[in-house]
Amino acid sequence: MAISPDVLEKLTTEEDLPELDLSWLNPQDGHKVTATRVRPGRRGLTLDEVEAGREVPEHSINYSLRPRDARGRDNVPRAGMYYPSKSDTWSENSRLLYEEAVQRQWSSATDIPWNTIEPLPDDLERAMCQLCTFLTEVEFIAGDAPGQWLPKINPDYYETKLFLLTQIMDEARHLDVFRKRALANGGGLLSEGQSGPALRSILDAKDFTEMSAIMHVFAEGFVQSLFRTGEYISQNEAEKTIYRLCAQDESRHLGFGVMHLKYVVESQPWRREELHHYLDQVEGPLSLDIQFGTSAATPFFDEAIIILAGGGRKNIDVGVQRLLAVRRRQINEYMHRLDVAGLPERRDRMNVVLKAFLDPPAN
Amino acid sequence: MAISPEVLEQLRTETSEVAPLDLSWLNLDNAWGIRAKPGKRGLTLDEVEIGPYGDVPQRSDNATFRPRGAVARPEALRVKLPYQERADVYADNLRLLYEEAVQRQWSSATDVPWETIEPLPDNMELAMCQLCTFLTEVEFIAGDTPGQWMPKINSDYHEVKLFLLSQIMDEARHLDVFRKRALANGGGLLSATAENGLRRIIEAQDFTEMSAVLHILGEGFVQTLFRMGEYIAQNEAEKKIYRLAAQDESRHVAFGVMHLKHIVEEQPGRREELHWYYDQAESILRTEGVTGAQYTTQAIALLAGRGDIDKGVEVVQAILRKQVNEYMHRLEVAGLGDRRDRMSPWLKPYLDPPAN
Amino acid sequence: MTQGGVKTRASFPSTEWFEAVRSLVNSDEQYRRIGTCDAVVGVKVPDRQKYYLLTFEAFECSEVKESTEQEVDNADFWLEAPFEKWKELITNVKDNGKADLHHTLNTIDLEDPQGFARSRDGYKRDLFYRFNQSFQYFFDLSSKIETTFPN
Amino acid sequence: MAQEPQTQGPDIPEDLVKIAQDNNIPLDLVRRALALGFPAEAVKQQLAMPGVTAEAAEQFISQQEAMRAGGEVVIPDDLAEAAKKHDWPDELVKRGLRLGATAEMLISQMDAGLRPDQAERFITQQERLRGAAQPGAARSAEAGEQALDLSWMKVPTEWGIRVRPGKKGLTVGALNVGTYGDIPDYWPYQTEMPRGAYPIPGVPAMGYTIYEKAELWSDNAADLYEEAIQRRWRPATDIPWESIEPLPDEIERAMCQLCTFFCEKALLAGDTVGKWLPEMSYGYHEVKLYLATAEFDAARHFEVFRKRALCNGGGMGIQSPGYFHRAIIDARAWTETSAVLHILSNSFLMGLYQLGEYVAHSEAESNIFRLCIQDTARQLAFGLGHLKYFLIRKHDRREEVHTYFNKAEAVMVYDDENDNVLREALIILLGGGLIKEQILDGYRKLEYFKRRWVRDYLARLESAGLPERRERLHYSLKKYAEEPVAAQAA
Repeated sequence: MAISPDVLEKLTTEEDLPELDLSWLNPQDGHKVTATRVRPGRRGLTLDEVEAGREVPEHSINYSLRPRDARGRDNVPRAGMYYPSKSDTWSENSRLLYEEAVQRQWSSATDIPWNTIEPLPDDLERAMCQLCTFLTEVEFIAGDAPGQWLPKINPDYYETKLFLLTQIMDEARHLDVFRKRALANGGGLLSEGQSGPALRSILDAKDFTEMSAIMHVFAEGFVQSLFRTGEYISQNEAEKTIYRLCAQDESRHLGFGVMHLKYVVESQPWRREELHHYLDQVEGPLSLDIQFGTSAATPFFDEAIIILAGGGRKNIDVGVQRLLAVRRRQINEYMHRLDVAGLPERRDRMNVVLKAFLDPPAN
Repeated sequence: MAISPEVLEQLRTETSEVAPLDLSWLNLDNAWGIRAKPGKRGLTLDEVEIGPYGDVPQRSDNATFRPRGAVARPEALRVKLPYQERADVYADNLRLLYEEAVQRQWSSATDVPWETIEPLPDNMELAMCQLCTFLTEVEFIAGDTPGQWMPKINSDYHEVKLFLLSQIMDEARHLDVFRKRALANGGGLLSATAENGLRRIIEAQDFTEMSAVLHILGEGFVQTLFRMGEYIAQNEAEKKIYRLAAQDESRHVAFGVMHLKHIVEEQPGRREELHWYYDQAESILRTEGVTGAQYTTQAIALLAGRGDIDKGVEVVQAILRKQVNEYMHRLEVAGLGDRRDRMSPWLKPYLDPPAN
Repeated sequence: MTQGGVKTRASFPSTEWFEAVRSLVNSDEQYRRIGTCDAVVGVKVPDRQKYYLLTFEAFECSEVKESTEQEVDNADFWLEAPFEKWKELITNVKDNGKADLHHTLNTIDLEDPQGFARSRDGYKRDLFYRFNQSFQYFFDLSSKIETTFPN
Repeated sequence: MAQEPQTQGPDIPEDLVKIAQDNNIPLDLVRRALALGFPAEAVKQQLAMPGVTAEAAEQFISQQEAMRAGGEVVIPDDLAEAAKKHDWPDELVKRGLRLGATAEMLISQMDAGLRPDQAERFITQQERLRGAAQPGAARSAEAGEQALDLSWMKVPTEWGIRVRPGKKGLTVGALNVGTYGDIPDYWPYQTEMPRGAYPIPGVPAMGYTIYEKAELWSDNAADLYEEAIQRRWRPATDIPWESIEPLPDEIERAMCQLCTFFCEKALLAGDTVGKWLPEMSYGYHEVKLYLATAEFDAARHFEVFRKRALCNGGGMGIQSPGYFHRAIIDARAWTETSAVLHILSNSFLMGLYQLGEYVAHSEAESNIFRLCIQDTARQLAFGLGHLKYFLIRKHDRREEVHTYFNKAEAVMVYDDENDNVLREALIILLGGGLIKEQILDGYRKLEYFKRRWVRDYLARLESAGLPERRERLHYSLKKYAEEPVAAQAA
């Protein structure tokens, strides 16, 4: 089968044929199409495989959408302003995390065994709904924030863009799965959370590394610990699956944040104090702890966890102990991640209210 | 005068019971002892920006509010993603223009002899009101646009910020004076404009693009129009309005020209890119007319012909000729003389042959 | 010949033929994995005056039936080609196990100036693109059927 | 499996038994700890700490028991000394101990610089949580409950709605039941509050700018979201990469040029939608959910075309002129962005993907383009859905929509005229080589396909309620709007 010659000939004649330039077939750099072809590996054809042996520049004065390695043109209008240094936005694991994210997508509609959800006692159902309302809000911010930064990431460091795009997708799925859980069992959304100021500090970030440290390392770290706790206190297989899958996604975001921080600490060591300053802010004046003398999240949130973890409103004591255990885990894991990122001195500089939960360093 | 080490030591130890003082910042010895002296124009920026303070770095990754010459604090938060090259935003006449702007401010409330406005024939009043409506819109954009760019200008190039801030003030005064004129004589605001040309200015994604389109093309044309406005004014008040506004506008044009020159000289690779900005902006003028809208063109014709529309159209043509030639002249000064050949076919007919 | 209750020998065009493909699709795990597909797709073989409606819903093809041209015109979109072209498509699928590079639905669509997929509604016609892999898979599965073509 | 005789108290989990035995802690002590209400997790963690002895544990638990029984709290000497040094009042130290803190922990916090005022805030919070504000008061479960606020349990939102999974699982669209299905024309909340939750005062605004439904809504958003998730694909493993064979130089380069173009388009879409997401308020989460999947599409498209360009010896080509990019970046309203990006730009991208599928040299290429066709079709569907919704509700803004298309079409044409590289690459791909006949053939096919793009673009706009666009089409595109037959007649 083919397009009929009649049809084609009706459209044009030989005289219409434009002059072809074709200079682009022989790039001036002398680069020839070689027979070196990239073959898929065990994980398929991954970015690591196609980028092997290719340089990522340390600096890039690029104001257009030119992808890395493409030849530039001199008449291109500027399209935006991007971070000029690799260190500003790079993370060594972004290709890996991106591929992982593409492989490990899931559907809240069909991958959750919704039928395993049975009616719960009112107090447990309400607590789960309140927790879901809170988490929906958290995911709102986590989805909006990366979007803000995309137009500032240099196309020469496209890996970071790709990673952030997967994060937006992940967060959409999280907010939708928590909304679904809230509505699936006779509950529904409950009270708006009280974490507005804390969430806003993520949107307020004025620098990519600041945003990443606050969102990926601090906030999502806490949320990831929380998801793992959620799995532990789940009442049925559906909830267990939700929390397990969410925690898995969240781990990627965390992984990016930690490795980005590490890259900055290693390649721009003079920024160490600045980085501490960002953490000082979120741990300190911006956290609700200091502002209102309440806990790191919010009373509503705490109470919901207490009831869920205790197994009902009659077991407040157990619930409180478990909440404290969660908090303790959150803080210790946070510190551990900063150790990995190369900021071990944070242990001494940590906000005292968080520090109270910190275990002594492992020797 | 530096503080003696003994005094510092004493302060540190003696006051420690009250609250330990650090005071290390008292010993910053980066540029101690530099004394700026006022000159003929007072203590101007040119007089102050001396010694190390006057060195405007070619590159700066200062993403904080640290002013040029201040000592960096390692823990300072980054607050923006600014231009890192001087050429991207700078011009050599910035300090001068800023000082001039500060000196030559005026008040639309008291510096315009409003009492000289007498009732006009209806068609003349309507025409003036239409022109004023258009100019009010123009000044909206001219005021908003520089504001957009403030956070992207590196703190190390504060002269640019100062200049843009003065421009925002200028445009506020302009929009207010034209609104005042529209309402002062029984007329009022008339028809709004299509605004495509105006939007082209606020759409710029690069500072030089913005400046090339706003300062040189847009304000250049408006400056010519103001000068013609002075000519067609019906009374002393209008004459003064246009005179003062034209004077302000000249500063903005002057910055634009010198910035473009700076770019052409320091980033010669961007010449083609610059032409595209003009290609696009000129093509919008084709559809909207130099005065932004047919209504406004007709209004100018009415005013210029003192009611005789045929005579007025001739004046409008003369304005156009002046606008296009002055525009070309400015581009020549900036080093973009080849624009003469590439100019949009719609503007080109107005172009006089090059002076030899 | 039958296999699991599915007739694996059928003539084209006929309800039996589409019914056979439908059964294959609905018991195919790979088809589910392509994702949900919701569309009412018409089939026109104008020179044989044959018209069919295929209903795709969620993860399955829920119904196939013979229909009138008028009804097919109201489907989301329909696939239209003369009998010989259909024959070429189905034979190619049979010979290769699936459509070769020159007989994919998209390619056939492009080669016909009027399009293979047609609709009175530009929005609904895009369903042909939105679920392209599912439709391609549907026709590719016909390779498992012994298709006969009446003269 | 405990070897000691059972004493009164809760059962000890097996793993805890093991940890206790490993650390030589009598099981009875563990039981007493559990009886005090410490969760097994917490006890486990304590036992696993270095240097824990049976004596220390005994001392700690006895003290806790004494406290629970209303006994006086005794401050150990070393703690008293540290408290004195750091100016912590005795009462505060006792409150800390009552909460279960060990002396070592308190001393280390004092040494770490925790000021008494900070400690007090922290301790007050813990006390509130425990409902143990009254020292030594015997607490019932009710008292503990009273210590909680629990006002969130009583908010008047919907209760009793159970959404059940259907054929497509539990979908976002299915959630819009009861009052949850009321999607207001104007969303009054500037916070993160999800639609259907109960607002509380004091939450700061989040800086959204789009609060009107007509400015962003599309009726198909929720369905497109689920569809996108179900029809997701994985470039690394879903493409038969090994089917790609070496190609003639000019073909490979032309394909790489096309890939470079697609990479830029993907970057553009990702950046642009990313920029708009934080502008959209959360009353309309369906739209934001769908757009998140479009963002993910952008990532995959960039990825898959970069991989195609780099995997067969070719590499990246030349960047595009970028003029048309700007028409999308410069858009200052979401409806303008969506119209230009989703409908105009994507109609032409769709045409190119179809063309790519048509000229595919391998199963891999054929699959890549087909999958991209699907993703792009969803974006088109969203764009059309939004435009339709907008036009029905904003009669007075119809002209404005035309203005956006006027401008964008003009810039697109200009960009196209300036991008001889892309044009030549397409001609080579369509013609199959550089011989004159091939070039002519390629050129003719390109002209042929342009007609189809324009036809589909206009059909789409017509379905969105803008049929008159046919008359107002940019003059350079108009010649393609005629059917080939009509063209022949002309």
